[in-house]
Amino acid sequence: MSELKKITYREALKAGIREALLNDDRVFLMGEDVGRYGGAFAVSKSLLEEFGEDRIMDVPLSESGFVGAGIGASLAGMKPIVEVMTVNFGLLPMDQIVNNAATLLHMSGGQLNVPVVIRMSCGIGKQLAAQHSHSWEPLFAHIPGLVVVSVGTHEDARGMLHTALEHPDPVIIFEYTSMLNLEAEIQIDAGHTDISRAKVRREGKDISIITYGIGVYKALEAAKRLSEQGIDAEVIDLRVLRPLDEDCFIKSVSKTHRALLVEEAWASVNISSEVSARIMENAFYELDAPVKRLGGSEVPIPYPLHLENASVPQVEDIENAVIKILRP
Amino acid sequence: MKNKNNLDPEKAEKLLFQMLLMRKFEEKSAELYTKEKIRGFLHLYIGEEAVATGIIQALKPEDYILATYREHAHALARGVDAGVIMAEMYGKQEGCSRGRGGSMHLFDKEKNFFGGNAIVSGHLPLATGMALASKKLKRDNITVCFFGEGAAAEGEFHEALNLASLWKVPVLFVCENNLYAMGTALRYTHAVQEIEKKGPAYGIESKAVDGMDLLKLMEAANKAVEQVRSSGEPYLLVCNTYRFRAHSMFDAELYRDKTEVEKWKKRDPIPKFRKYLLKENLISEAKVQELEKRLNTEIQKAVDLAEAGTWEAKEELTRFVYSENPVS
Amino acid sequence: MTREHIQSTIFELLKKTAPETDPHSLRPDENIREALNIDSFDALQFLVALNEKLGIDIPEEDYSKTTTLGSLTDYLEQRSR
Amino acid sequence: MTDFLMPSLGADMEAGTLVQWKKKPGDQLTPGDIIAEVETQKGLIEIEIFEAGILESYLIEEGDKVPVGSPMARLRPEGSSKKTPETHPIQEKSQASKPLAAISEKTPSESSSSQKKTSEEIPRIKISPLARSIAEKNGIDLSSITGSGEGGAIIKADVEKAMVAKAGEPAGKETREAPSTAKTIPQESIRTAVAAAMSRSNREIPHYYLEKRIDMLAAMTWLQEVNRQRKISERLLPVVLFIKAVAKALESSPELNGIWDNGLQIQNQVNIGFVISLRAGGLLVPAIRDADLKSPEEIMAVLNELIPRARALKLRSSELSDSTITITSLGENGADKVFGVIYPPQVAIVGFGSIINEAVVHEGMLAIRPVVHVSLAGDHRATDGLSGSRFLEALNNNLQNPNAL
Repeated sequence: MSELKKITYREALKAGIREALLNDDRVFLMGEDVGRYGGAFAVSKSLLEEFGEDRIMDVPLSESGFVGAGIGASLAGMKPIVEVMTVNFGLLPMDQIVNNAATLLHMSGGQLNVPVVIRMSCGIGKQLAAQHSHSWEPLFAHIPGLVVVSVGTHEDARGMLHTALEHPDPVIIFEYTSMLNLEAEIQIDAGHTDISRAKVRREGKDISIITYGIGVYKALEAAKRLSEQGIDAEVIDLRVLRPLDEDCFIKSVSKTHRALLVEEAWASVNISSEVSARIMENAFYELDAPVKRLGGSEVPIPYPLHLENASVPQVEDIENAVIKILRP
Repeated sequence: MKNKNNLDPEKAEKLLFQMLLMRKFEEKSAELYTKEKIRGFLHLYIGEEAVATGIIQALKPEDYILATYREHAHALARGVDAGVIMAEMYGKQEGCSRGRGGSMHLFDKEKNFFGGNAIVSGHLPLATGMALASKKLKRDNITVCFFGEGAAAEGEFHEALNLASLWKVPVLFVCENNLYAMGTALRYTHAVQEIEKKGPAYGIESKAVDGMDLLKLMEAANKAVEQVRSSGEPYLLVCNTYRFRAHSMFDAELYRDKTEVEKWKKRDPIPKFRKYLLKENLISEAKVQELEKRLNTEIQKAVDLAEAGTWEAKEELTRFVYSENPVS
Repeated sequence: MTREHIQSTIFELLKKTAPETDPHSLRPDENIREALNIDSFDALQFLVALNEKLGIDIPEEDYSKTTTLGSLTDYLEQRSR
Repeated sequence: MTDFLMPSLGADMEAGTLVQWKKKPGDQLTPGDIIAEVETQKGLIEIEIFEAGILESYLIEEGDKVPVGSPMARLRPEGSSKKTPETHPIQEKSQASKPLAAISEKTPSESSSSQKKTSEEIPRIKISPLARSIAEKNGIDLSSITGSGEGGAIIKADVEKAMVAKAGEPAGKETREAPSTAKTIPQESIRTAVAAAMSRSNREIPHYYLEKRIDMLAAMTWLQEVNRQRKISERLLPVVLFIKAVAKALESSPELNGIWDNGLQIQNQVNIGFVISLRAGGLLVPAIRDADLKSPEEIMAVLNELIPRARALKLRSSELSDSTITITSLGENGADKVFGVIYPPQVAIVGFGSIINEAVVHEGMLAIRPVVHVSLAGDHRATDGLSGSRFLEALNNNLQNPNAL
């Protein structure tokens, strides 16, 4: 049994970046306010002092420009970590991400791979209102050529970046603003994250709760409460949203015969829609109840706290949905 | 034995042949398009040949080139084989992008030819990023990025120039100003129509040059390339030119006057250069005729190669969405 | 309306009613329904079709005059005048 | 000689209208010459020629709109005097694609019609896919299970409970077959089906037979009177009166209108199966539904529609399985009497012989009158001779009062 360490999600992310910078000279971090300000959410605080401005580059507010430059730098041999402060500004460089990063390899007949890593913080923050509360993982996961991963745990916050940088193709990493201050214990020697696999976070036999991102801890909490009522839920962290690790959740559903899909993104055409379709295609005859989804309410996220909370699935919602499926 | 324009008979012949090849190759392409051998969009460079020729002759093989969707001539000037380009335009797997790109997406990594970029201005940030990588990796190659004056109205143009200057990276921006963004004249798209005035706003040295005169272009290009290479800083060269043909094959040219086209045709860079060489005794009539003959053989060889080319198997469709040897 | 026309119409409709038989082999005095094995329903349908083709209505009391090829032809020929 | 074709100037260009010829027959053509102006959806475009030669003749006129690839003019290439025209790429293409188009035209109609047939009237049971597959593997009858899942759906746990219950039951109980959904009836299978049904009937059903001679004068007179006033296409056949009279007689003998399934189950609807013999052999027994509620005219209309369809073997499966009693009628020229074999699971069949003239005693006098010999075959497990006798008496009464039918 290895040693456990209590750490915040923010510290875990920072540890991951620091390790990457130490590991490979070609790695550099570029983004708005990543240097002198210390990162919009203080994730990269003090890294400028440690690594210098060649490795920690503050960039102007020009998302198309610096994301495109990151793609160009990766084409020419560097290993950039490009930070888009939040996914809310992620539409500005969308052309660069879709038409260049995701497309060049196929369009050039396999000649040009794009090993860029783009980090974006994502999801509902704390009363940031409609323009700063987006959950756009599905938008990016729609695009072939991208690898899209979601950091749902502290372990992955620290272990995912390394594997992402080793990947020869563009990787988009979604981190969650609202989890930054959350503390958890992780194993000190926990290794790097396999970003081609989903992860069973809790084993169970009665139902599979399939989720990612903020949903992971919520689902684990719900599973804990359900176990007190005699319901044994399995919790799956999808972790990689494209390409989906289908085997993992199909195996789980084949065992539990029931599935509840949970995420914060708007319910129509989200990741759960895809997961649900794959369950129908591959595990239909294993189902003992209809697949159910809990997604974000389809509204621009409002400012007041009670309405903000009401717009995404909460632990109680997950708990109630499971009970309804198992005890109709 | 070089003359005052630094031309010797060998180089003179090479350049003349290159421009004749560009012209003839595209005329053949137009014909093949009407016969449905080439499909999709086909944008011809006819009239602008001096620009690609003049700029690319100044480069070293290790320099990076990024061009637009009107890039057949650039690929030819870079030494990509005419047959391989023609095969690409046919969609055959013998093409430089396995036939997956077509006319607008010619790529040849070995020749450091990075497309064939068809989102107007989308490749400017890439160029800045590639130059950034050269700087970080302490390579002495430079990046040359061709684009039209239409691109200069895009935000990415301004972002890329600002970043390039801010970061002091070795990139030569070459604006091929042919006066029309598709069918909209410069005067309707730019408040300041001298594109070269936009460089200094970002602290970038800029110059305009007659894009119909190969000698003037070579002089300007040699100077600009030399400056970028020695200073490691960006440079903007605006080449004022004109396309004799329509924007693409399917264009009724409602937006410009025939007399205007005829006026520009009088400045055709190819006869002008030929006349000059003959006058300077850098080439003989007999040699010119021999070149014309070689030209026809070359074009025929290109068409034969494309005709004899093969289609990529349908089973290969999904190859190269992701790299084939991902690091585990 | 000629006798030939009437007969060819009869043959045509009989062939339709009893496709596997050869109405031309009928003798003039042979009972049509017995020879071609036509039941009462088909017999009625046959008369309905004759009515439609030739425009001749056959009252039920005249059914007995239509039992053989000869009597049926005679009857229709007479009625068509 | 080569053809100059309407050029393709863009993937979205399908056709062009020739506005003006810019060259005349006999003109020398050099590459780059404008041969014509063509109007497209993007405007007027000058059409360039790519080969040298002489314009031989026009193939289309100014104002003509032709698809891309259509010949516009004939050219004589430079240097050559005669040349076979090149094969037209567009023509090749359209020929090559033809078989494909033919296939795709055919498939949808076929599949939609077969879908329609199979989806007909299958009762839906709400059940999870997992529960269904477990039930199928273990031979569990779903109709006996009450679901405890969402909306009463049967789930795995319910099937497992049923499996435990089944394990406790004595073995050998046969589950009832699902109703057949056969639609087009293959000719050869009809004989087999008749053979099977009749053998089963003979094996399982203890038949009893009754016979009654019925005076048909009143009925025939009434029929003649009615038919005299009608166009030939609206006339009634005697069998219509038989059907209606049987249907009406069942009011007082409902026990003959039923099915035997571990006991007699009297049916509320009177659906009379009517035996239709096929010319090629075999017979079909489609049902005339609610015959007791239909007038003779309506019954005749049903027959007019049903018989041709039966002969064409185009009956719906429900029409073949709905009957509650059967009538077989030989018409005028057949045997005098017919004794039927009951069509299981029904419990009775009524046979009408030919209508013949017989000497009968009428009002104390010997008279020649049309009569019909009617037989009743009954299932002795379900009814006995007394019911049958009462039924034949009622049938007689009905046929004596045709007006009331």
